[in-house]
Amino acid sequence: MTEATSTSASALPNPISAVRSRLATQSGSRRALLLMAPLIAFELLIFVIPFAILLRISFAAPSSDGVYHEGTWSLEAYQQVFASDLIWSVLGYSFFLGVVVTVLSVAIGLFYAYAIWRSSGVVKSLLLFSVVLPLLTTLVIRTYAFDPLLVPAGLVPGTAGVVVAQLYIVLPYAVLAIYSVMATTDWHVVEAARDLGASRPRSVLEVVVPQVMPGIIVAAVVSFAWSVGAYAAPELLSNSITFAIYVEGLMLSDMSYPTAAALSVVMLGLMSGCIAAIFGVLNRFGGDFELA
Amino acid sequence: MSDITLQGLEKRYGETTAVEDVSVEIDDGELLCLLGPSGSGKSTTLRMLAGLETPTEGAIRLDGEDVTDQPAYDRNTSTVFQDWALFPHKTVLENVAFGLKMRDVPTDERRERAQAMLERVQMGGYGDEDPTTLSGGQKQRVALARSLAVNPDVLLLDEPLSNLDKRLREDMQIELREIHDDLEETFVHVTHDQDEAFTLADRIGIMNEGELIQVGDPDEVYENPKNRFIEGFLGDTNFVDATVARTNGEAVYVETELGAELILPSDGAHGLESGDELTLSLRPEILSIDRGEPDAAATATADQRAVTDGSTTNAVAGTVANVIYRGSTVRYSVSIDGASVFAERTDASSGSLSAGDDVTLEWDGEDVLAFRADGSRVSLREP
Amino acid sequence: MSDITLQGLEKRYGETTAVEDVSVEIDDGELLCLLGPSGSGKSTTLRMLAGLETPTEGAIRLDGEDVTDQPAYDRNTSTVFQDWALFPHKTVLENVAFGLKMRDVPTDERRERAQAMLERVQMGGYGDEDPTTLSGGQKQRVALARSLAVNPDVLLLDEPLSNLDKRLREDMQIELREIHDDLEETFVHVTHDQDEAFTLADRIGIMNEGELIQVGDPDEVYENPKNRFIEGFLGDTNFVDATVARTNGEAVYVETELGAELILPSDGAHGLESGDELTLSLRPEILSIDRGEPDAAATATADQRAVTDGSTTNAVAGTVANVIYRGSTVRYSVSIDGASVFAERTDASSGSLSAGDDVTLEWDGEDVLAFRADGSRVSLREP
Amino acid sequence: AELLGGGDGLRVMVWSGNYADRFEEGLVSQWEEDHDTDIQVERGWDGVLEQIRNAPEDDPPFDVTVAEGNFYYYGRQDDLFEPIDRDNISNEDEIMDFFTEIRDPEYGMPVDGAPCTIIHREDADVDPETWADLSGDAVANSEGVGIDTGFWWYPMYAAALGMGEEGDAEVMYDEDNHEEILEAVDDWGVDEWASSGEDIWQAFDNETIDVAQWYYDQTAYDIDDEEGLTHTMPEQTTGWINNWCVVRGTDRQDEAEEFIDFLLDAEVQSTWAEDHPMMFSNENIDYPEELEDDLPTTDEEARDVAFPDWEFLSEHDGDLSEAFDSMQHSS
Amino acid sequence: MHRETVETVAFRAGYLALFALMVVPLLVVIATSFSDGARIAFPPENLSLTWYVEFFDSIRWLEAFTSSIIVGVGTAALATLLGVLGAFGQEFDDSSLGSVVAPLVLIPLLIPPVILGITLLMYFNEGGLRGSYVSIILAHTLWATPLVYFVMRSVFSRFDWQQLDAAHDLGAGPVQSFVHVVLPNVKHGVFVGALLAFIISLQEFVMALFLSTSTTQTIPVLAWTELRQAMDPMVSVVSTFLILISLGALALAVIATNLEWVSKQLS
Ligand SMILES: Nc1ncnc2c1ncn2[C@@H]1O[C@H](COP(=O)(O)OP(=O)(O)OP(=O)(O)O)[C@@H](O)[C@H]1O
Ligand SMILES: Nc1ncnc2c1ncn2[C@@H]1O[C@H](COP(=O)(O)OP(=O)(O)OP(=O)(O)O)[C@@H](O)[C@H]1O
Ligand SMILES: [Mg+2]
Ligand SMILES: [Mg+2]
Repeated sequence: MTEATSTSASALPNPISAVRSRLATQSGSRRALLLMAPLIAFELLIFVIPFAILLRISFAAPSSDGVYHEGTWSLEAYQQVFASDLIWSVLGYSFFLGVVVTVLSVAIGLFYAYAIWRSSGVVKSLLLFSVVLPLLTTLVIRTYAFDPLLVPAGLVPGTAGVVVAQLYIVLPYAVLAIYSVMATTDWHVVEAARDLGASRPRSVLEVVVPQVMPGIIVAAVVSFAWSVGAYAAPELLSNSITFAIYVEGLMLSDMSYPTAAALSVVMLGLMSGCIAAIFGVLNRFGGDFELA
Repeated sequence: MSDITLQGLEKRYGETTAVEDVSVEIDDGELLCLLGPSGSGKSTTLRMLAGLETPTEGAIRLDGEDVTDQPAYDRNTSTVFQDWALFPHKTVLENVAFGLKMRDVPTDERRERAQAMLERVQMGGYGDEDPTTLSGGQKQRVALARSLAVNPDVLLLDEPLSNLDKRLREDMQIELREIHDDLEETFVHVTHDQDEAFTLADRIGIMNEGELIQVGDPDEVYENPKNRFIEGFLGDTNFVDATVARTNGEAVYVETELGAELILPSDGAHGLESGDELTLSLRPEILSIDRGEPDAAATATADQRAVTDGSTTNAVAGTVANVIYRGSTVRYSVSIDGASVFAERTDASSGSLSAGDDVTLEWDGEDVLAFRADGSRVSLREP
Repeated sequence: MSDITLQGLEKRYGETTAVEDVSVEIDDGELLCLLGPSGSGKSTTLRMLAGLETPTEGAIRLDGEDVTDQPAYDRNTSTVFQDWALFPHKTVLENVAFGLKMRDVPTDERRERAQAMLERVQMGGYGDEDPTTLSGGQKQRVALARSLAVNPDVLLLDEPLSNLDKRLREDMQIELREIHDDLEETFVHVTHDQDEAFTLADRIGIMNEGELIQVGDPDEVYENPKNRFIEGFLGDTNFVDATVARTNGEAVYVETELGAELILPSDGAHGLESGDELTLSLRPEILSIDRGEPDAAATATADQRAVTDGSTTNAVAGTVANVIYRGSTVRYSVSIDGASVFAERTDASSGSLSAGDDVTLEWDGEDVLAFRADGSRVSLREP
Repeated sequence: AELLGGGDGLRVMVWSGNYADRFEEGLVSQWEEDHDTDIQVERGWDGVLEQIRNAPEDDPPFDVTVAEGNFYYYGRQDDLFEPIDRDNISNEDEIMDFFTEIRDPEYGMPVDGAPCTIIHREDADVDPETWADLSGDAVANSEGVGIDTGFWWYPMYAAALGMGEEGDAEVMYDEDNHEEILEAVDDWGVDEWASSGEDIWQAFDNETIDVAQWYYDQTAYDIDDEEGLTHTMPEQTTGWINNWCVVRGTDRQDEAEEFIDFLLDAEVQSTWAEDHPMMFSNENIDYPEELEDDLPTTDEEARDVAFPDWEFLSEHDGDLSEAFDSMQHSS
Repeated sequence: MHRETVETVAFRAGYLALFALMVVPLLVVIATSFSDGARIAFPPENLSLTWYVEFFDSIRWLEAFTSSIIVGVGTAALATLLGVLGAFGQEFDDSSLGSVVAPLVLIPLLIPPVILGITLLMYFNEGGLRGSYVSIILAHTLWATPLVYFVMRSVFSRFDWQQLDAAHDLGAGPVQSFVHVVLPNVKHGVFVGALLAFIISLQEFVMALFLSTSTTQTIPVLAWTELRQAMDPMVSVVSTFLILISLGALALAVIATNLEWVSKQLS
């Protein structure tokens, strides 16, 4: 009904004006759906369906020759996963790494983000720059850069080296996640706390930390997820086997797809549990936090 | 409660001087308003008082004790911020109890005291609310309660009412004043709203460009402004440019854009010479407006009048350009020889003038204030 | 320019009804102000006029044509938004030319027309500026020019002045009025500031809780408010609870918390019965305040007075509780038998009353408005 | 530029890294001197079979592929290679018998490989001569041992050789011995579980190890770059040998076979060896002088190298691999 | 007073140390690129440009460079398109769709890349996409989209929606107002989002390791396989180039935005 009265609309090529009038007459959520459709389609095609397939393969019977027996149903892969002491020890180590790196990266990230927040001018730019710059170099190479650094520092490659290297990988993300929330918080609130008698560290703890809890949660979850799944740093800097290294071996050397899939499924389950726990615990110390 | 002395207080940020040489003594239990336009250094002064900024120069004494270098958290002042700065992640009660928590008051006691303070500001039922969900006026009350809960020596308020709408702001002004009278604390209240300052203050300190220009009672600063800036800032007025024609012991005669020569009664020349540029302030409320041409007597040259009857009345003829009905008052904009002057009548006394009517404006020369070109006041009579 | 008819306009968001059954006719070239407190549905009404919201019910006609379902971009109305919504990435000139660009006006012509419109609002020299660097008043002018550039049938203004400071706001009110008179366009202007509405409007429409309660000339709504809400909203007043004692053909006699029985002249009972609850509105400007006890004559019971001299004057004795110096006026808060009433005097007429002084308040019963318990006005005289 | 030219050259998959570099220098240059066509070298590692498997059956990603024992076995299981037309392989007669005995060349011709060697620090006072020496006191007292974990079966065979009475790897083929062999590896005191040559050099650099099991082709010419390191080739050793295969579905079978035949040529191999110190299959090979002592030049000498037999190993692959992972992970 | 000083000193020392920790490894990488030895050594014994010369002779590195750019640009384009549209759509959403979309978009970022790599490898194998750039781009988009999406969400939340009203009001239809008003206003956000997507793609190597073939391998994949063979300074050279390119892009972005600003100031 709008077309007739609109001179500019009729001048548009047909498909555009069709979309135009569609958009104009849609209710908010129809319009939203139209705009979000590509994104949703992408996530379905490239994320949801592949994971359904992964799940399906984890229930296929392993085969010693090919990758798996198509069309079979079996719990053998899960039995293998649950029966293997090695796998549990590998998972244990991965989670240990994840927890250590997460704790360090959140603590350091919080401190560094606060330093950036409080500084100004050139110092602020330099500090921010120092966070962004490592993101711009290749992770693999950054990790290697630690070898010549760690050894003279007396840190022979090993778990400590892996922790440092992995920290270097996730820290920039943690800092940015926390800083982006911190940057929107109101400095006056900190002043108010000091005005009411909170010392400087106390005011940060009482007022800044709870407010940036959404950022801390993101930092923690990202650090944790990526460290638990660490591949490059442990592979390069230690003898220890992590989940990622092990599953890669299952896939590419042993070619046992069902076991790899089952292990991945188990891993995802464990990780979801941990991430839920992170949300739960950290949310107690902060305000409301929504994913969206 | 405490008395406060500021001595030669100065704050520079790089090139800009935010506050310059501010000295004032504030008495125990007094409510001082710092009034000034945006950027005049009010907040900076208050923040130095709170310990949130360190003065570049000068000293601050609370009850005689030099606290210039004490950080905010060691100083027993308490600030209510413009945007209230409530802790968004704490409940209302936790907000109010925060200062006590920092003073290591045991949990039970601090809950009790915070609750009592909430009751005091009529927010007793809101203790468990999330402060972000409150309305402006409620936030304001919580912020006040939070600051008062620590029993500060001095309460500092940085435009806490400026984010409220007019009606609420006026109510809160009265309420604040009542709380002050009740507590007998020393309050320093910053505002850029002259009505607010008049409503609240025991004394008003007027700031401009970092300087504290005048401190005094509300009527003193209104009736005896120290310079042209204050006269313009404290209320609506008509500024009229004038040139001194001549002076004698009894009056200063000036030429203005309003046509007729005007008379400013005085008890001496006060350093004025013929040819000096002045600015006169004619407040709308001193102007009486009446239909019709002025009397011949009134339009006679000021000189003649002064000689004939010693009158200090001035009168000019004009035309009503615009009538604005404002509820309780009516404002007339009057054209006089191309210049425009406005006068106000309360509704009650209003005849029914309308645009185009010829009118006479009359006023007593005694009520006119005069300022020199540099803005300073000419005192036409010895104090 | 166009005339507008709103017919039973209604807008619901889920549970809340933002606008309820609004009907009004706006004449060609008229300047209508929609006045109301926050949340009363002013913006929603305006946005439906602009086509930015679709009414849940009712119809909008522009020049007789039903445009209820036309989207904003097909409707030749133009809006000035509260925070102006200038496009920050375009220059001032590009902002003003935007509407013309959307109408496919050729580049040269639209630059010319935009420039002309900028000159019209005295911003001719700012065409190449970045709008974000302008002051509030300048932004306001640019937003106005942008809306006017498309030659709208109706200009809609949603509190465009509320973000300006007081001084500037008043100047812009005058300017807006001048532009309106000059263009002879239809303007619908939304505000919550009664002074602004009075200054600007041909007619004022007062909204509350989604309803359009009264539409009328400024003095009409001020002097003949349709209900208690409007009386309270349009200016400061003292509301006094009253109970009808008795009525006769010439007056209504009421008991109030102010002690003495008061008299409300009337030409009939108008449905009032003894025992009915009323609220009286005593505007401060109708109250005269004088030192000393009232005359015996005045404090005689209203009945006696009415009988003796037909006087409709009321007088009560009280004590000054508080004096607030407000520059050109002084406001006295007077305690009467525990109740509090305020009266205002302009400075010129002020004696020097101070807190504690005994005073008499006097007023003419004719000036008092009365409202029923449900808020509706009691008309004490046949219209 | 020929690599980018794409399209018309024979596509040959080789081991990525160092191997490929030397392949290009030592072999491809020879081919190009003799032939008009280019060789398009593809580099791959553990995904080689994957790539063939995932390609359409008639459109393989390359025409010829290198396949070490493990890949050769699994590739044949999945029918990823074309049988070779032996008539096209003129050099087949010159291949040492041992290499065709251990693996049926029906799908791939044995060409090049390398025995495992022992790298050690010159001044570390270890001087191992045989694999059995890795279990000795000298090594036990040293900083530590480095072994390959990517291809764990080589250290395992080495350990088996060290245990075997006759100095051969027969003990490997009795499942009951596996635990003992694994214990032997564990007893070496492995400190570096390397997945690449670089790991080994790093471990020596960092002084975490004094001795390492590694491959001759990556050691012989490179050891000179490493200060203070040397290597010893045990008399009895294990090692790897590549069989070169024609990839399933290629339409250039003849050309591929010609190329494989080229690889088998004695002269070609002799020249290749100058760039890459590998063990070759042609009995008429002429090694550069410094290699001659270490590498087998006769069928008899070749039999001293115990090449893992995947027909057997594939059945124990899972268990042994897990055992190695456990050992590594708990170290 | 004293306590404040101590606090201040400790605070400064803390963040300066961290600053060093962040920057030093990069300086080490750059320094080692100038050595002439066959293996990475720090400090480098002799300074030379040998490996830079080598780099420009190396077809494989140049190819990897091209691959990385193709994959990075493809990822940035796709993720930006999906993320911007999705976040924009979310603003109109008054149903509960948004509460599903946000987590759905976010979750892939929290899944270890190995699992994603495995899953997609199996998936693409079925679909025959394996070995093309498309497979890597799709995988990287899975990680890049959440970043773009959340950046745009926060940008849109700060966007003054009244501008959209103003545009409609002045006669701009939905498409016109998006192009003329929304997009120019959020272009910095779009740019940041695209840059993040590009960086994520440039960085990511585990999924790429699984999904690439010798013709599509990206810089990190090549670096990974190469480094495991021989740790020669070539990787340092590549890193140095990456750092320089990134710095250049950053400087260009700064100059570009500033030029706009400067030209506005001048006119
Ligand atoms: N941290 C700072 N750095 C630099 N200049 C500052 C800083 N704080 C204030 N200023 C400057 O000092 C001057 C006074 O600022 P101040 O905030 O005290 O004014 P104000 O009177 O409170 O104004 P307003 O009514 O707008 O709050 C201003 O020119 C301001 O720009
Ligand atoms: N998009 C919306 N969704 C839900 N409720 C709305 C929406 N817009 C307005 N409302 C509600 O409708 C009522 C009227 O709002 P409206 O903005 O019209 O008031 P207003 O008179 O303009 O107030 P103000 O002076 O604060 O601008 C309010 O209660 C508001 O909460
Ligand atoms: Mg301030
Ligand atoms: Mg509104």
